[in-house]
Amino acid sequence: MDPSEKPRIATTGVVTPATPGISPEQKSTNGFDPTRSSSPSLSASIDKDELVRMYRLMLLIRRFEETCGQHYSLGNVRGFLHLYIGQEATGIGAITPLEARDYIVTHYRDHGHALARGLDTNRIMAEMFGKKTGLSKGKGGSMHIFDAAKHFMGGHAIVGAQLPLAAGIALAQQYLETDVVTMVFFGDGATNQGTFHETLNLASVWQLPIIFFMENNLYGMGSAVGRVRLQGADFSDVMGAYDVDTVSVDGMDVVAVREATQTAIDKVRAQGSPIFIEAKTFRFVGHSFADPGDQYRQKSEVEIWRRRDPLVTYPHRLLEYGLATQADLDDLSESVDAEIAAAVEFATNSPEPDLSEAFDDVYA
Amino acid sequence: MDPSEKPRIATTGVVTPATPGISPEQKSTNGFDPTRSSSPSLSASIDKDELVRMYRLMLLIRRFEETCGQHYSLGNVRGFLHLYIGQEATGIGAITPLEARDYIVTHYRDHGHALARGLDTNRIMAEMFGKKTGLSKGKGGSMHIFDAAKHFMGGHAIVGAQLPLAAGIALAQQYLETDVVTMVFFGDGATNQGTFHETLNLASVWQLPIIFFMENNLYGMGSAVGRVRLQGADFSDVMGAYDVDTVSVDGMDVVAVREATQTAIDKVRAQGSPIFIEAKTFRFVGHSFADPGDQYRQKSEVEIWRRRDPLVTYPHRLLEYGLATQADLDDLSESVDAEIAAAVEFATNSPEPDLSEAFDDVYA
Amino acid sequence: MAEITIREAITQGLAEAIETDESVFIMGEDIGEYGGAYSITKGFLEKYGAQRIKDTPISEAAFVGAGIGAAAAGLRPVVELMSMSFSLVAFDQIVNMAANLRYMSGGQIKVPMVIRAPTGAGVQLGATHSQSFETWLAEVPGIYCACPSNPHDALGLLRSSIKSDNPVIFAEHSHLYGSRGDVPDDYYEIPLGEGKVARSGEDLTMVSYGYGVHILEQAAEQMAQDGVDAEIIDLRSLSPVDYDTIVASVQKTGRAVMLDTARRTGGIMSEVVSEVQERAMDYLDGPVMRVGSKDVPWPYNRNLEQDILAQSDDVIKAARKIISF
Amino acid sequence: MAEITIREAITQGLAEAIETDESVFIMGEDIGEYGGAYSITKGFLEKYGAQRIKDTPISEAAFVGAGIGAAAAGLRPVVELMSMSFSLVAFDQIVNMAANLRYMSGGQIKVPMVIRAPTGAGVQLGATHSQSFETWLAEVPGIYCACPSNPHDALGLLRSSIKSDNPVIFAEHSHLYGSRGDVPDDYYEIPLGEGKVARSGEDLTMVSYGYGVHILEQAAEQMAQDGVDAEIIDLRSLSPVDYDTIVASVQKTGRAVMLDTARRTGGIMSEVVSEVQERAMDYLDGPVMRVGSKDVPWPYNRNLEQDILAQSDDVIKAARKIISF
Ligand SMILES: Cc1ncc(C[n+]2csc(CCOP(=O)(O)OP(=O)(O)O)c2C)c(N)n1
Ligand SMILES: Cc1ncc(C[n+]2csc(CCOP(=O)(O)OP(=O)(O)O)c2C)c(N)n1
Ligand SMILES: [Mg+2]
Ligand SMILES: [Mg+2]
Repeated sequence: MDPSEKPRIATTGVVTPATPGISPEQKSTNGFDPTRSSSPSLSASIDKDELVRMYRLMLLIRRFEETCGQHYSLGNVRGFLHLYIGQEATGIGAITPLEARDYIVTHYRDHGHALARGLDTNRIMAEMFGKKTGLSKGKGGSMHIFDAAKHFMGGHAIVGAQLPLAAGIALAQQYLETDVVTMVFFGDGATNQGTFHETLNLASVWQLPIIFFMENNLYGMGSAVGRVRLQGADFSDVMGAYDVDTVSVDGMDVVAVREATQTAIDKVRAQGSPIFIEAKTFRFVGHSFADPGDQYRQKSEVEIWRRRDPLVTYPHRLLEYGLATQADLDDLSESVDAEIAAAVEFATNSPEPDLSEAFDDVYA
Repeated sequence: MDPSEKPRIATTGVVTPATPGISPEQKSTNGFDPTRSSSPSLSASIDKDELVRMYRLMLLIRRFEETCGQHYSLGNVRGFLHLYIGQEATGIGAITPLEARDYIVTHYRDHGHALARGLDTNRIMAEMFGKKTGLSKGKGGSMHIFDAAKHFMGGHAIVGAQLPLAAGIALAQQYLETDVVTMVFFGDGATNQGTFHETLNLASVWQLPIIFFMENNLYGMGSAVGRVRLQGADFSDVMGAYDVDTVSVDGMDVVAVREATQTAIDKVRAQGSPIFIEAKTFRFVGHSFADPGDQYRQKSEVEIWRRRDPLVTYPHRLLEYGLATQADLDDLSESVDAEIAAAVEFATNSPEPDLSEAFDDVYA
Repeated sequence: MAEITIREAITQGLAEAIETDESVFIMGEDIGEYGGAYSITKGFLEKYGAQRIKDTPISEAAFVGAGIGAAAAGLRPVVELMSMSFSLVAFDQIVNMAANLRYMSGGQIKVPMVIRAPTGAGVQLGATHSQSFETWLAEVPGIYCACPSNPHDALGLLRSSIKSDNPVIFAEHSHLYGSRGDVPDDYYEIPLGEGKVARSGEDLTMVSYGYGVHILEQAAEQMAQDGVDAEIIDLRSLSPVDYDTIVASVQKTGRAVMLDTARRTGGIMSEVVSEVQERAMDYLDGPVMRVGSKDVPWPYNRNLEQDILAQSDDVIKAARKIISF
Repeated sequence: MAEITIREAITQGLAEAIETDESVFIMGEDIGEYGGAYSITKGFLEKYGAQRIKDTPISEAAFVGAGIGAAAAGLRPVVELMSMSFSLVAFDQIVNMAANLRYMSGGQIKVPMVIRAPTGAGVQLGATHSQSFETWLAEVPGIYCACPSNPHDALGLLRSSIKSDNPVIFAEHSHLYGSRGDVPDDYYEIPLGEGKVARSGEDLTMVSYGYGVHILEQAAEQMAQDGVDAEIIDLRSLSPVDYDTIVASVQKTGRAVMLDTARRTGGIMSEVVSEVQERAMDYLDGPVMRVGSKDVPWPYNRNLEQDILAQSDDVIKAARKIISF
């Protein structure tokens, strides 16, 4: 990349949280200026290819999720299906800066994280279809994606339950004196579970090398965050109780997320102490595929956030800064479609598990 | 009380928490100046008789606890026995300003609270002895003192489990539109349970009329608070996450506790929103009667706190300010001894429950 | 008499309680604005207001505990859990607090609270979301447990549950929400602990509850074609268990199959089998057979899950072991 | 061969594991500076240091969960709970996470973790502190459960538990810590799931575990005076249950009494009775009798508690029902 072509460097991913007394529209954007919608940051610290690759991954997630939705309607995907649509910039920004040796633990809204981590698209899709070739042999399903070899430790369906698990993985790293970072994802709603508090305290008092990554999408199922916490979407004071460093970042801006996370990862790796990252984001669709998502929130609110859709704003920016041409993006879109189509074919053609497999994997 | 005799008025019960970089001795006093040891505050807002009555109650607790210890050694009291010795000023200061209609919920270290609330000394002692005449008919024991008629809702032995119960009682008051205040006691160690966090959030988002009363005695069993939380004994930031008003008070100074609590009660009663009170105190004895209490803390630390023993400093002050004569105190001491002796006699002479009673009170 | 679904019966029972008893209120995750994960309380918030219909944070331990406290202070909370599986995070509050409070206080405290939750496997939710912890909770002294199999019982049991002065676990099998049946217009209750002979027969006693009763009905029909006349007992409550009705039936038939839709091991039928073989041994022509779902975690894959689920074929197979047909 | 207490056997097993396997560490409330509520780990912190001996905050859900995570990441944590009663606040982590992780991940994850805890009633701790939740946990697929009755088994089972690649609940009856017995000097293990005939006899099979075995021994001695020759089976593990050993014994004696020191309802013996009467019905001369503590919460008063506790007299009474002596 020619230095003269360098995009303007985003100074920081840290944004100030919403303050009281803001307008309803501002509130529904969680403190962001909706006019910033077309301008996610870019950065010189990330090379061009990587900036483009990040877009491809975001698109891969978006198309994967849309495809899962279609196959849910067709009855190929069953159970609960929680789509990640709208939050792609957060997952990609958070996960791409991790090293292969780092660990990821997440919740049920996990396909995006799995794809971001580079888990095999075919095998994720096969798991969605409940097939023998799925990552969890068809036993886990959408909410329980695992790839232990890639240090992707699930996919957990009980709100908040993944947090202690992640702390334990981080504890093992401290014990083994590795420099491995553990990143655990959870939602705004999960902060209401006791495990959130207990785990943060553990991580704080034991100084565990862990990143608590909260995807604040303003709703826990149908509950606006303001209805379940007095301070609503403002999480800035939460960490005071634990003395854990806190970073707040625009979750619709993939580069901002990536830079803030990279800084956090470097710090955790070097110092071994925990960091809390809050990404302000939004899911464009319902909580799960069963939820139209329009009962408890206004169309206008969704609209405002959709204006900041990273799948629109980010490629716009890539073009604007000459990091990709429309032809590049078209190619990339085609390759993503091909990858998804292949995954669907793989999943469709994969065998069902043998009935006997139901009795495997209970004990080691 | 002649106004000219008025003691100096304590301006406030609020103290600043320990700051980092203090000396070990200061640290072991949780930020208090040990030279203040002989000077608990007095106050014009509490009349003389009440100031003396508070002393009597403190002495009643101290002697009750000592007596329980003796009868534990004799095998008359069994199970776990958690003595309140050292914390009397906190319990008396907290509970005496409550109205009869207010509710109290507490943990296993509950005899002091029960006596402060005016539960029948005989029946508390009978419960300690497991007798039929005990408040819980001998079924609850030391850790489960209840007197529903006096709105004393236990005595709970699982750390932190009493907090949601108390929130529910407060919720009922809000629902019934009473002005009743619910006060729930817990220790520093209980802050590490998830229920602490979940309940505070509930109380905060629902604006429940509840006082969270933490008796910070610096240890949860054998664990110094500094070993289980990064911020150690400094709880000043804990409430930031919930936007709950916080008051910190010298738990060895009965009048300071009482005034701070009275202010809090008035506020909760008027506004219906929660308040968190932290009293900095110390147990002079082991965690339970089985624990000598000398394995995990220095003799010197206990000594420093013993210099602030409210059972020494407070009567001294009463004398100094002419609120009582030595003869008054002697009388009072005798009357307390008589009350305890009568309680022991009552408990001793009370019948054991009939075996059939084991099957009562399972269902309503 | 109207034909309604179990979902409607529960909705009706809740609405009725709210309308007739000021001390009744409902609390749970997304029961208000969202209308309930299974739409049981749809429209309630608008109709009854936020005092009676309380949305909660995702804090099961705290709001179940708050329900206990509110009950101890004189109200009658009906607490909804989104899934019986989530009761685990509130287990200490239910098992140690709700169940023990009365006893520990020597009878001073009452806990008139209902905890409602959808339960059961069969919709591919996987290991953590398909469990039936009502079978454990029913074993705890101090707790009652109701598991209706049809709209009539759902309404009658819900009325008794809300009126009970004790904590009641009200387990609603998620397969049954759409299940239809007649419900009388006149007020009635079904007492907790009263089972029912759902089909009378001479050759074999079959016992279950909730969705299991429907499986037994299938099995009974099929067996009837083979000339076996099975009696079906619908427990309706898992606590107390109506042993008198079961034992009377077994004395008549001499043979028994007990069905849990939950896992065989740890299901309530382990209790029932143990007790019944002890009480009725002299009348038994063979062992009391216990059928349940297979003893592995719940898989996501549909074939595996269906294979693990207790089915009418398993019941028939068990029946064949103690009776030739 | 040395005579030691169960407490000493457990201490020895833990020390040995720490000394021989770098991946073993111990975690729990007050196990370090305080030396453990039951002094099992006294002196460990000084000897093995804070990395291996980790004091935790009073956060059972978090530190049990952290144990699961550490195990999933390759370590072998031994987590101590101060009381089995406190497992309730960590139930979701144990039942949903530790037990299900392997299955949900299609076999990718191993959870080699031991959760140790004192259990049982009898020392007047009241309703919340006297419970025996190992009987529930043993019913969960994916979990193993050991309950030693003597120092020899305690050491042998602890070794297998720590070496197991699965989560193991290790339940230590608090009455037994001081119980003495011989332990061989040479290394040995006792496999999980292997019961033992603790006393052989011809007339009656009696089954229990942990402290219950001592009660059975009393009962057997007394019955011997009446000419009844009872066989005693010590299950040693509640999961897996060694049904082969039980059934073989019942085939010989034709009569069985099963004893839980926990509450009768909800105890593991409900499972065992159900299963054994089904497998061995043809050999049985009467019902399989189930003895357990009475089905009420645990009271504080000593007389009441003793009356509720299952005792050898209850065992003898049950035996009399199926055999005249
Ligand atoms: C303990 C528990 N309670 C309730 C649920 C049901 N549930 C699943 S996801 C969810 C909302 C979680 O919201 P949040 O943490 O904000 O994550 P998001 O879904 O927004 O990504 C709820 C209530 C559950 N799975 N576990
Ligand atoms: C859930 C749970 N874990 C552990 C215990 C054992 N335990 C009883 S009291 C206690 C210490 C509590 O300390 P703190 O809250 O500071 O209260 P204090 O005893 O100092 O008054 C512990 C660990 C328990 N009763 N419940
Ligand atoms: Mg959310
Ligand atoms: Mg303390």
